[in-house]
Amino acid sequence: METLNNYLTVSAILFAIGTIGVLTRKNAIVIFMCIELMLNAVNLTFVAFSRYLGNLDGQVFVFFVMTVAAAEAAVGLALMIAFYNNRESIDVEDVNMMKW
Amino acid sequence: MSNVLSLTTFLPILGVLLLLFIPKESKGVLRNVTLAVTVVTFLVSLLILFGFKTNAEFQFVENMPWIAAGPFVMRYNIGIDGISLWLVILTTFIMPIAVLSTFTAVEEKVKEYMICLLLLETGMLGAFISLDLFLFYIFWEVMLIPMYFMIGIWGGKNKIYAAVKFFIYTMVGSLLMLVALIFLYFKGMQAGITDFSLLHFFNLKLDIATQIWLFLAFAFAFAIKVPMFPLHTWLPDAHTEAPTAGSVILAAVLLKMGTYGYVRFAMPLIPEAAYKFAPLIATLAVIGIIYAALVAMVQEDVKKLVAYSSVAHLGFVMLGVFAFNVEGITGGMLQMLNHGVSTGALFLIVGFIYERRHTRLITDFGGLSKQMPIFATIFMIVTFSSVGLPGTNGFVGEFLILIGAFESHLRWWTVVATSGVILSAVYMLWVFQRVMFGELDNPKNQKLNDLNAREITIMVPLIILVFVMGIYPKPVIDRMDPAIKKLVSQVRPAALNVKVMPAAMSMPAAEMPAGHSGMQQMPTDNAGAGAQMPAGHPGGDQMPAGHPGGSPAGNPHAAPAVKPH
Amino acid sequence: MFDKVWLIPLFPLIGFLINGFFGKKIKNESIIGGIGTLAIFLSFIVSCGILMQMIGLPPEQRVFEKVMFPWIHSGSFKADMAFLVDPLSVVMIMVVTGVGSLIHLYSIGYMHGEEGFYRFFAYLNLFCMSMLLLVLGNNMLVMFIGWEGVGLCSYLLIGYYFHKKSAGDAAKKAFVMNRVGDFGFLIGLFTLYWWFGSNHNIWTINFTEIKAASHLLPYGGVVTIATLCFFVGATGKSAQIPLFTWLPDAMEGPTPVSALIHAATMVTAGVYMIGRMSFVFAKSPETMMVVAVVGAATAIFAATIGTAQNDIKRVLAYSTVSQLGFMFLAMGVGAFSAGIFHLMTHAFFKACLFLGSGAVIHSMHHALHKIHSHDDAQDMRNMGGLKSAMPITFWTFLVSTIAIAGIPGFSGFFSKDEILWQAFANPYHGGLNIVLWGTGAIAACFTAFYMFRLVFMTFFGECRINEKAKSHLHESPLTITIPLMVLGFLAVVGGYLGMPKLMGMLPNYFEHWLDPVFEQANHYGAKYANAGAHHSHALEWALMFGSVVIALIGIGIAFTMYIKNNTLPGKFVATFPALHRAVFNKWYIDEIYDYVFVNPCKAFGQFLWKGFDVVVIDGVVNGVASVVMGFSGVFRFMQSGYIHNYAASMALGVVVILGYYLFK
Amino acid sequence: MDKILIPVVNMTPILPEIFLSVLAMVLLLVNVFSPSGKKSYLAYISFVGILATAVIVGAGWGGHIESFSGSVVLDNFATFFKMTFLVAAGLAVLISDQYMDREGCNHGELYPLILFTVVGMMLMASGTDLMTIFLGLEVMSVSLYVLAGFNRGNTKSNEAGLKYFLLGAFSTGFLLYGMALIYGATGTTRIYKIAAIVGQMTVPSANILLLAGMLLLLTGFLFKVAAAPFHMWTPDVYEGAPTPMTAFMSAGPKAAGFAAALRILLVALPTLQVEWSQLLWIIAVLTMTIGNITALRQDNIKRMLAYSSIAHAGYCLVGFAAGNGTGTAGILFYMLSYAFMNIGAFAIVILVAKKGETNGNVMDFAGLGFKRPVLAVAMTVFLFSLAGMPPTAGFIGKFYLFSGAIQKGYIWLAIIGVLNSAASVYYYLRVMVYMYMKDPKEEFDWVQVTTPIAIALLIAVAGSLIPGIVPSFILDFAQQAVRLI
Repeated sequence: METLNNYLTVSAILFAIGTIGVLTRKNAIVIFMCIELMLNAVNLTFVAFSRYLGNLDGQVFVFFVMTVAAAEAAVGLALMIAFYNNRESIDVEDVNMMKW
Repeated sequence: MSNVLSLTTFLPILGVLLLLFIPKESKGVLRNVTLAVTVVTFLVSLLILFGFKTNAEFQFVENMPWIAAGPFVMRYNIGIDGISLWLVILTTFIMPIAVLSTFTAVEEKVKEYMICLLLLETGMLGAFISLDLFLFYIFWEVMLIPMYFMIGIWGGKNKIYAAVKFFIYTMVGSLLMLVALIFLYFKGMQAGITDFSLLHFFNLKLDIATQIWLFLAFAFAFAIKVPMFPLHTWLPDAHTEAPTAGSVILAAVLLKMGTYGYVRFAMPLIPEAAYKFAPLIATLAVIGIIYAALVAMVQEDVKKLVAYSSVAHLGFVMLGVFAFNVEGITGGMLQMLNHGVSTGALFLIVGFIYERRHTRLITDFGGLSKQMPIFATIFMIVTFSSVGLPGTNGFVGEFLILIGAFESHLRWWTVVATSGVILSAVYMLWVFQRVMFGELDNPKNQKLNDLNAREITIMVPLIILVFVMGIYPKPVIDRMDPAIKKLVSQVRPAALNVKVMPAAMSMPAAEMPAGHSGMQQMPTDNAGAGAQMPAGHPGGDQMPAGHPGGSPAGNPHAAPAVKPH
Repeated sequence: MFDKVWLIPLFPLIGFLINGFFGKKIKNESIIGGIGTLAIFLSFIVSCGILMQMIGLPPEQRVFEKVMFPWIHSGSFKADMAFLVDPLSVVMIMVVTGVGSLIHLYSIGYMHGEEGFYRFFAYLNLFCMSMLLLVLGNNMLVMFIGWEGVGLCSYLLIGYYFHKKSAGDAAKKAFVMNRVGDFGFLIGLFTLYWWFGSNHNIWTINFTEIKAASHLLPYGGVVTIATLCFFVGATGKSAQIPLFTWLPDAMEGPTPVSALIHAATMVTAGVYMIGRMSFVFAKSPETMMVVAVVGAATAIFAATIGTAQNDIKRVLAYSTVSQLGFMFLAMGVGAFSAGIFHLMTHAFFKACLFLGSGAVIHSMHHALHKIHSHDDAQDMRNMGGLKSAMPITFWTFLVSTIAIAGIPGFSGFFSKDEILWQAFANPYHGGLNIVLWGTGAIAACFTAFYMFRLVFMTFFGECRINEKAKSHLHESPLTITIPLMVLGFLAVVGGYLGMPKLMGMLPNYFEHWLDPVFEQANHYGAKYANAGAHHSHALEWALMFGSVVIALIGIGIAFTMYIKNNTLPGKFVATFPALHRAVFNKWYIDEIYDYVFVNPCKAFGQFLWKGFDVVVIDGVVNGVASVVMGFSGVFRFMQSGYIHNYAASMALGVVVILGYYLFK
Repeated sequence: MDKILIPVVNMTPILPEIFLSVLAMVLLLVNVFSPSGKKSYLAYISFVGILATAVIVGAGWGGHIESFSGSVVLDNFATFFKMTFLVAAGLAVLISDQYMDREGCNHGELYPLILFTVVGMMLMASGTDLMTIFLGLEVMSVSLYVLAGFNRGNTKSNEAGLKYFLLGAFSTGFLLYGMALIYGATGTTRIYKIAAIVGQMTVPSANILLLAGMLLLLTGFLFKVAAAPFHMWTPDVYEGAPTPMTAFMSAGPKAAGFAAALRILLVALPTLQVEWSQLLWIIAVLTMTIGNITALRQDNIKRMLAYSSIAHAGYCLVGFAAGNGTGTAGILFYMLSYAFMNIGAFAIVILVAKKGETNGNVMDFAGLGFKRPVLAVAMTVFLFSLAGMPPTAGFIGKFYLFSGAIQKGYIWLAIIGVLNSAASVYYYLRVMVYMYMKDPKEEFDWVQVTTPIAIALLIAVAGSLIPGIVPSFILDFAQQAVRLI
């Protein structure tokens, strides 16, 4: 139980760091990387639980998460490029044409 | 014959389909077809009138499955009794008149206008004939849509404000009613009621706390529609902006939905709470009578004046209805019809001069009697009908309301309300004087034409009704009487349960007429009769059964016990 | 014959319908006038038939009810369209149809050439119908139809010259004031109905049934409330304090209207109503006192105003108010038959006076018109010396004036004297009686004064318009003079029907005739403390003599001031300017009413509309909308467009939710 | 060594997904190898494909087949939602062609992407394993990110795509974390197993892991359905995305979010109902109120409809909070009718707008009522249905949603709900005010109704009206669907 808690704590901290990163960073790519950090924090949780519970479901899940993250990265970068093409910036402060 | 009620209700929809195939340029055809449709609808509705049997049962009942899903069972359950019969007839009667009044008033978008009128008719008729609470609600809401468009599209200067106000005001009330309806349904479900049929809910006994909440919701919705003080402010706006036909229908029929709602739903479904709230409702009604009269008195716009007079008239209706006795409710029902006839006529009259002069400011007129004698005569008759002169329809209703309310527990309210009779004379005669009497000094008024044949044709049926219902209202009263007696027998035992019992007990025995020896147990008997009454039980008979030795007429008044002191 | 009673209101109704619908097309004045007059005359004939039949019956069989059709039946409430024929209603229908026929006839001549001639006759017929319904109704509601119906006709006829603003105002004022009275009537009706129904299970508004059950009524209490309410109704219709101000204004109507409606018939409806319900009124000493006091007060009050008016019709109007006061005094002291008797004699002489004044005005108008003068044809200051130009008018007018002044031998004397005697000797009011008598006597003095003032100013002395006009003054046509003569005749002889017992020459036919109607009430009256107090014949003679002397004094003053020394009025005015101004301006009652009721009402209406309706109620409604819209603005700007803010909102949401559930 | 057990795999439950995926891939290839130019035929093929899928889905009605060792299930609940997705997709496909042509971005990838989105949504609806649901969600989301930013040359579209992507991925983090915690608390990701394990817990709400997991999971779905305070992406994304995609997004993914959330909460975590009910109560009130009130002041009609769509999520949450048969059936019914009415409304917006998404303000509708009466009547029907006026589907839907709350005893929730819908009437009426009660500024001569969009409008009107008048058959389906959870 000790060990599990440690893992969970680490992953929670990672998740929090990711979250705070999303909230504070301005570069869209960095924000996306923070999101990846969050996902990886979750992955750590899954693996820890999987190990602790002794079943492999969690680890399988992790594979899927990684795959999906890759797909998201592809799409996300494409969107950022398109945005950059038009606005020559990927600063999220510039993503504010639509409001109110 | 068996589904003549459906036929009446949906004929206008068929008319709409017909109109869709007529090109919008041929205005004459559009108008005449619409007129024909409404006239045919009226004629068909006469079949209902002639086929109506004078008893308390619902007749022409059609009951078909409609929605059955989850906890809810809604049925296409329609039928009429003496209470709704006349409102149906009033609706079908007013419609051709309203249509005819638009022949020259509406020149633009005729097709759409006619479609709105016909849709409105179906909505109104549907609401009056529904015996299924859900179906009623559907029609109740559906009515709003064409009316909204009529005000908004063909209205006056401030039409959008008025239309939106009308719509949202009404919507707020009716949505709360919807919550109440659903709540009621679930209460009914616990008691073994399996569908939305009104008749089943009559037997539902609810505890008083529940009733109070339900009543508040219902009363709010209906009070907005009536409209009762202080929820009336949408009405003057809506009336002022609406085109003539819209005002006529709004006044003649739509407002009746509110009062009808009280009579048909709020009171019999939740009688104890209704009785408990009667003083409040009566207070608002009486304030409405006086208040609206005072405000009407100082209006500058004729139409607005008539609109406020509507508020006052419907205050009378509410007072009568909440008297909880046969006279009061009969008076209320009659006054609904009367108000439909006379206020409808007033709006038509305002429409006539508006069409000629494009103004409704009282100060723009004066001395029209000289130029328009026929108009003057008709206006005068309608004015006096609205004032409630004996011999015209307005009197019968008003009188029964007042006498009914006076002998109920609303005595002091009645005294105040009766003074409204004075005020109504003040504002109606004053406006009549300012418009019709005096010098014909405005040059624009000097060339006005008197009413033409079409306009006279519009007014004649109304004028005839003014007198017929004033001089010989018996056929109308007779047909609604059993239904009202049944209603009273439904609500009165409840009223007794609330607080009137002690008064009955304290009555000195010596003063009781011999025929009332069985009076002490009468309230309970009565309650039993009310509770066990199956749907469609021949209503005329149950009262005597409740208290043998009652008054000869077998009416609920027979017991002094129910007259609170 | 009794069961033909429905014909009586029917004929005028037919006349109304014919003239109303087709009058405009007929155009021919004699046909229109003929139809109108014939209609009411036929009613008169039927009435005569009924009278004859009734005379032939023993007194206890002189009640007959005829139900035409059920009118309003609902719950326990029942009102039929039904007629009651009894001695009282027969007196009334005789007066209404009789005087009515004469006035119709008169109108043919008087209204000649008026625009809307047909309209006038239609209204007049309609009025007669309503009035007949009023007096024939067997229940309060039919009476009420007539009650309001006559109000309507009064409205229509006062507003006959609708292009004149003053006419419109007067018409409206009359109707509204009547409505105030109707309010009282209705409440009275409700109270009585409810009391009988809830206490005795007698749900009725039928006069006969109420009479039969009237012994159940208590003395005072609820009866006082009900009767006071009814009396409010009566003050409205019969122009008593405080609702009398409409009647002088009602003189805006054509003169025949004033004669028929505002003198002979309609305004007496209140008196009739009290008579009809005497058995209820008699049970409330308080109400009787109020009726008597109001009657006496009105009698003297209106009489004072009458002394200072210059408009010939207005003088007569105030005189009518004053005479109605006498009738109410009679009712209030329990002298029901005397009151009804005065009603009848008053109908004769006052109709005659009005018609006579109409003839004068007609003639004056004609003359002034000829010389293109815009002087007021109704102002007595323009008249004078008409005696020679209009002899028939003068003589009939003089006879009627003597009658109203209460000179023995003329009808007014008998009826007024009876009232004054009863005021003195009635069992109801104890010590108040002497005051009532005194007030009545002084009012009689005033009456004699202003009536003779009128006669002197109009018919005697020099003509005060120029000579040219004088040559155009002439006697009226026969249609006008015949009614004058008939009424003048009746003004003399009508009184002999009710000669006081005291004089012993003729039996008091009138009182005996009405005995069956009022015996119930008199029976109740006899229960009062002062009943049976014995007054000597000598006292009665003395009082009678006194009242004659008082009348003569009034005439004497008038003679001194307006014939002998006609500078006196001017001096009087100069000496008491404030008093004269007050009296001339009718004690400022209209102004007070405007100030106390009308203007506050309008102002309050304005306030409710502009202040309450628009600002408060709609303010709340629109305020809710504005608040919601305001929130809309706020919520909108939370939507900043920045991803950071959006993400923060999500994160915050998560934190709050987790925080709440995990640490609660 | 144990034998490796290869589970018996029944492909039937995912037959529609397979069919659509194959179709999408084929279309991609066709697109690549076909000459550039007009790609309308792809729209037609997709539409036919969607119809065919509908037949396949429909054929599965009434069955109950679990497959992939309980990872996916074919039941009425899934079928009903799949039908809803197909309706949304079908309508979206029909209204896309004309718009994309006008905006000059009629790239062939659009239709395969829509189909992939549908596949993702279907997996969400039929998934009974957190993993399947996650995968479905991601397939859907990733495709949607692209669709939102589909108009590459348009800055607003770019922005919409980017915002949606970043925030969507962010919310996925929470969702996943929630799944991880639930997995940790129960040791499984199969929701039936979770149900069994949680059912044995004496006080499940005392299990912090489970509770936190559920809440985090829920926030993920609340993001997808655009519930406050996770709704803020909605107006911007809806405004910026190509209009047909906005229409699609407002109907399909929202329904999918509800499908997955309903299945997880009702099947796996019914014992925690007290907690999630309470939470959803508050969220529903917030969502309705914020959505409606903010919409009052919007001039851009897409943005207005976006706020309205937030409000509608709130109404559905009312039924969700009730969590009883009536309320949940209400959600099913409502999402289906919402697909009709909302996409219909967007179709009109497409028609009235001009190139470059101009002319998209409420004021630009002035006079439409009499210049183009048929379109205006259709719009009126949609708006009244959105406003919940009888006799439209929107009314029946709301009726059931609020009934659910009342049945559950949440009367105040229902009252707040109806007051909200009364307020919402204002902004729907506002459009009608401009359409009918203001004088036209323009002739609307650019408005051309092509066949696909006409068909879409016809279907949408029918779908908004008929269930309002005779709702029984659809309600029956919805009832059966929720009964078999």
